[in-house]
Amino acid sequence: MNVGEVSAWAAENLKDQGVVVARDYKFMCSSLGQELIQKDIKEQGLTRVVVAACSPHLHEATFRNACSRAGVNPYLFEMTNIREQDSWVTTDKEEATKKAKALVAAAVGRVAYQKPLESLLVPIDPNVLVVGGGIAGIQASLEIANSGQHVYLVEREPSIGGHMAQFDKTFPTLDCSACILTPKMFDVGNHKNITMLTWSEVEKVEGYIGNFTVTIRKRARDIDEELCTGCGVCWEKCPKKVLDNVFEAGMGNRKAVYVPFPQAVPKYPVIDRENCTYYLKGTCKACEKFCPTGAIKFNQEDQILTVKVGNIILATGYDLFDSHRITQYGYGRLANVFTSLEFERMSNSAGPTGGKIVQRDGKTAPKVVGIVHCTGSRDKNYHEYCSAICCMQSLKFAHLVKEKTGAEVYEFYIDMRTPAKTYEEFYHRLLEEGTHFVRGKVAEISDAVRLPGEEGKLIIQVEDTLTGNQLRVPVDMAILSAGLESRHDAKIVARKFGISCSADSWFIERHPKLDPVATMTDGVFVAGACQGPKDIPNSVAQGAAAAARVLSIIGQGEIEIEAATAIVDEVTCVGCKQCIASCPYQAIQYLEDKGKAYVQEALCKGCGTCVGTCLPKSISLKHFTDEQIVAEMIGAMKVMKSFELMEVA
Amino acid sequence: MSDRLTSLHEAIEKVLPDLDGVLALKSGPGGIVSPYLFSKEHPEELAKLAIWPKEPVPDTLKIILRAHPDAKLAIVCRGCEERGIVEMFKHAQLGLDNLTLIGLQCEKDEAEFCRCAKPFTVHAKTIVGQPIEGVADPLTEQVSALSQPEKLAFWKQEFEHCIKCYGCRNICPQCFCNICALEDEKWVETGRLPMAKPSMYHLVRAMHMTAKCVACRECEETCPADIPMAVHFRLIARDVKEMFNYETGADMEQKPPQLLVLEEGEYDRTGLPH
Amino acid sequence: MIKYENVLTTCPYCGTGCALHLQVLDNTLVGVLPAKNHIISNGGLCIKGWNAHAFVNHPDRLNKPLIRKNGKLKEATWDEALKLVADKLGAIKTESGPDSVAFLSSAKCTNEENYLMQKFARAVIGTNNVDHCARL
Amino acid sequence: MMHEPKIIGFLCNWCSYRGADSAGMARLKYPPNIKIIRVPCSGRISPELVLRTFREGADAVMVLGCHIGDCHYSTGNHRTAKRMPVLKKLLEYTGIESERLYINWVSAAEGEKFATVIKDFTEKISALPPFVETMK
Repeated sequence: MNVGEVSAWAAENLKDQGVVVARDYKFMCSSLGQELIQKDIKEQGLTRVVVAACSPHLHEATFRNACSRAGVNPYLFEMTNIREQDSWVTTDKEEATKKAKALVAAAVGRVAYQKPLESLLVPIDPNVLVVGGGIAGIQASLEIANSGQHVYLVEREPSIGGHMAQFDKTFPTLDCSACILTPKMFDVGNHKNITMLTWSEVEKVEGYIGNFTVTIRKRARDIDEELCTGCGVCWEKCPKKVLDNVFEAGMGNRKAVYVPFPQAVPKYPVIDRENCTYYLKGTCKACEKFCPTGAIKFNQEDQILTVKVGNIILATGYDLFDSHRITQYGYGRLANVFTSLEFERMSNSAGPTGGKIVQRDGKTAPKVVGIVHCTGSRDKNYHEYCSAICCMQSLKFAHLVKEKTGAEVYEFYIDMRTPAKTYEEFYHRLLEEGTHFVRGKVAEISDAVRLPGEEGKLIIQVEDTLTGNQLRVPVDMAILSAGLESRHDAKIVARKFGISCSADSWFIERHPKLDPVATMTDGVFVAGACQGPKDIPNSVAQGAAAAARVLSIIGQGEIEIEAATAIVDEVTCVGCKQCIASCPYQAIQYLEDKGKAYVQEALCKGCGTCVGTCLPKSISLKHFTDEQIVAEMIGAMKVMKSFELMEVA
Repeated sequence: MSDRLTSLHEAIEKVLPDLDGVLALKSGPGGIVSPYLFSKEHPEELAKLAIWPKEPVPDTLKIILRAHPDAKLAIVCRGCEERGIVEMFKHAQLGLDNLTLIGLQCEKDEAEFCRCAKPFTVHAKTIVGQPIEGVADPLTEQVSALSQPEKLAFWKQEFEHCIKCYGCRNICPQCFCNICALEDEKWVETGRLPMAKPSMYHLVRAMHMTAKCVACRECEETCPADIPMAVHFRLIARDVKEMFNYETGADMEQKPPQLLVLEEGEYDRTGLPH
Repeated sequence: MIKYENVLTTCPYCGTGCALHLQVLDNTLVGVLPAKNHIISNGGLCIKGWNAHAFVNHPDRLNKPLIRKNGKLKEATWDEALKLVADKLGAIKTESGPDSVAFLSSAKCTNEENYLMQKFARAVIGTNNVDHCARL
Repeated sequence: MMHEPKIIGFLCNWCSYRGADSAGMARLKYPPNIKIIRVPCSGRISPELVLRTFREGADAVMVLGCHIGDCHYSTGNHRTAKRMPVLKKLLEYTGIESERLYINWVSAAEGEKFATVIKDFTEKISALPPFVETMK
């Protein structure tokens, strides 16, 4: 494109639009370029500035600041994109020049209607809400609490700990998961700056960065936390055994009054009303009778708490892919097909088998074990994404099986992904340990015998893609390395906190590379697997990162919020309430006394959906008013039409 | 006096003593009918009660209620007028607590005049006349069956006759804004006749009628150029029903769909790309 | 007592003679409704008829004659105003002859008013220069 | 009859505008007919804005936003998805080629999709007569 021509054209043809000076300078964003603008503002008394250059996403802030330094309100600056959206995408140089003229005319048309705006400053409440007490939430809470700020940690389950508390060993170091986790859990439970709210859920979030009001439902435990010492007599005496589908992944039992696992924090049990004999039949109360401190309180009521916080960290974790969905893998139908979580519990010495790896009958040790990677991941029928942890987890399983049973182990993988420090070394260790690696996606697991030697076995049907051979591998036990998926209620949670979900319902970060723990909603951060599949080290890193982001905001004391908000013209507003219903942020109120709508500036994010809705156009969006957009459009149209006329002539 | 008029007379007489007024139609000089607020002070005026031609009574109701928000009134309304009142309620333009609806059911010739699909009330507790089934709208079918160029030719010709009297806007029970986009130079070329080519007057108005038009056809009736603009509104209403399951005047709680988030399955019905 | 009624009248703007209702709420004019079963306008109005109520109570409406004195308009009595018009018309007629004056009447006026206008032009001033807005 | 169509694109700031930037960064080529106007959210685009753009002589209008579920403002684009199909229908009922109004979702990462969409759309609109001509 001929930028010089565009500049000269603008000086000549846009004079009547108010253009006083037009310059062509190659490095406008450099400090010299900025000084050039500032000099022109001062010498020529400019009140508006347009820069035609790269994308405003790159340098709008640069030029806004430059204008501001020269005394021109930053909102009186307009940037038009003649690089990414013109010269780089247009083949014909002359056409690109013409397009640039139209874009410059549009920006000049628009800038005349722009109005100075001032950003609003709001104070930051230093308290922080952390949602989810898994390892990411624990890390975030501790970082913040250690800095001296107060944290409300809300956890849905009776204890914090999350998935990590269920695991046996952690890859690749084979540390005992509980051994490294429980000290941190203990710290959280005893921290003077942490209010731990387990068996609780966030009901409602109102407000905006610095000033959230959060309503939390603390479900009735039926336990008086003041009196309970966590001695365990109640669950010893409780006569009702319940299959534990949550912590033990259906591999073991708990009682109707229970703590999910021995190291649970807090130590108080909960009474599971759905299974408690007293709640079902009206009699029993064994726990109450034997409790030495009289801490059992039947028919307790849920408590509704309201807390004020300035920032929120969501660390709500993941759900395990439901392996039942892949019917050809036979989970639930074939006894000796296990999920990864079942295996974790089985391998855990505190688990239902006391750490013995045995078949479903509870006693037979397997001689051959097959581990199926990518169950529900990297599969267009289920989840297209890679669950990130399965390869390493499967390698860990292979090692544990080998170590504990001496069985032959087959790993069926699509690709081996070990991209982190010492992960690849772990893979090599497994290769050396004699694990068989078969590259291929398992087609089917069945008990249908076709060949001799398959009797009583599970047969894993797979194409070895390295040799091109179809294999039938008879095994005693198959472990499905199930993928991670977003929480079943992730969308509801996202809506509650005003953030977005991807198509797979993972929470969306503000920027995938440069802002991985912030969200598009100011003051709401994400950490751990709720943002996408990740392993423990990454979850911990994100927990700490989110805490750092929050602390940096708290440190600022107050924060600037978007100036381009919506505003209602009270004279013309007819009070029809349509904008109120259309606002994604509940930022618009109805003033009963006046019968008019009113925008709460601090809540408004400036999307303008209300403006698109308002029929009399009584509501407008600052910096994106109808006048501004129409002027921009007319600016571009006029130039396009004039070129058309020239061509006809 | 027809049966319906007699019954209506009785129905009004029954409620009149307890109210600040009953809004109905009154026959004036030369038999010309207009809305009138009958009062308990002058029950004899009911002798001049009329039912046809129908008038935009919801609009009149709004005028009265804006000045007297706490008035206890009854209104004689046909199906379309009831829908108009419900939509005004949903747009916070009037309250229903102090309002009694007397539902006047249309007869076949009236329904045919209006090409009305729903010539009956659904919310009114007091009913006058027998509800009848809706009738076909041959004009809407006829226009929608035209080919694309035929449609354009049809509407260009119709719009060419427009004298921009704004009567369609003025008489519409759903046009209650304090200012109007149609009077804004940004959206419509104001103060110029004949209409610009292209002019967006009728299209802007049609968009504003989305999920709002109650199919009373008052606009068509008052149009000095006889532009059948309700055809547009009705075709769109059909789409809004199909895409978002929304019908004006039906459910008091249901909000207009274009304000709300997509419900399960709605996106697939919009015809937008995946 | 709330009083709402419609007063049937004829549109004052042109010679077509559209009927319209003036909407009167508590003795105040609040709007216009077209008259549906009227033989002339058949429920329609033009933009002027639709706004026929707007000038009645408009604060800018002139209620009294104004006479410009020293470049400023000042309120005057009808006698003063009429005398001024009569004097000026007389002077113009004397100075430049009767055909130097033209009379423009309006379709908005009644037949009687229009009759008076042409009679005044012909009999008093002595000119046939009479026209009206409907020819514009 | 082929001509150079005038196209205005309203693009949301967070996804589609960045998608257009991505196309540029990848140096993907597409016709210069489209002039992009940046808005915060596709939900900001009122039907009036689209209609005004047509009145101004545009041959086509594009409204591009974030994919449903990915809206920067959570659900702003839901309103786009409900408003714009109705406007398309209205164009169709009026006999205006409804393809002149184009709605699609382009994410910040979909530079390639953006370039393809613009290429195909410009070609399609070139085959239609100029909008203003059809309205005469």
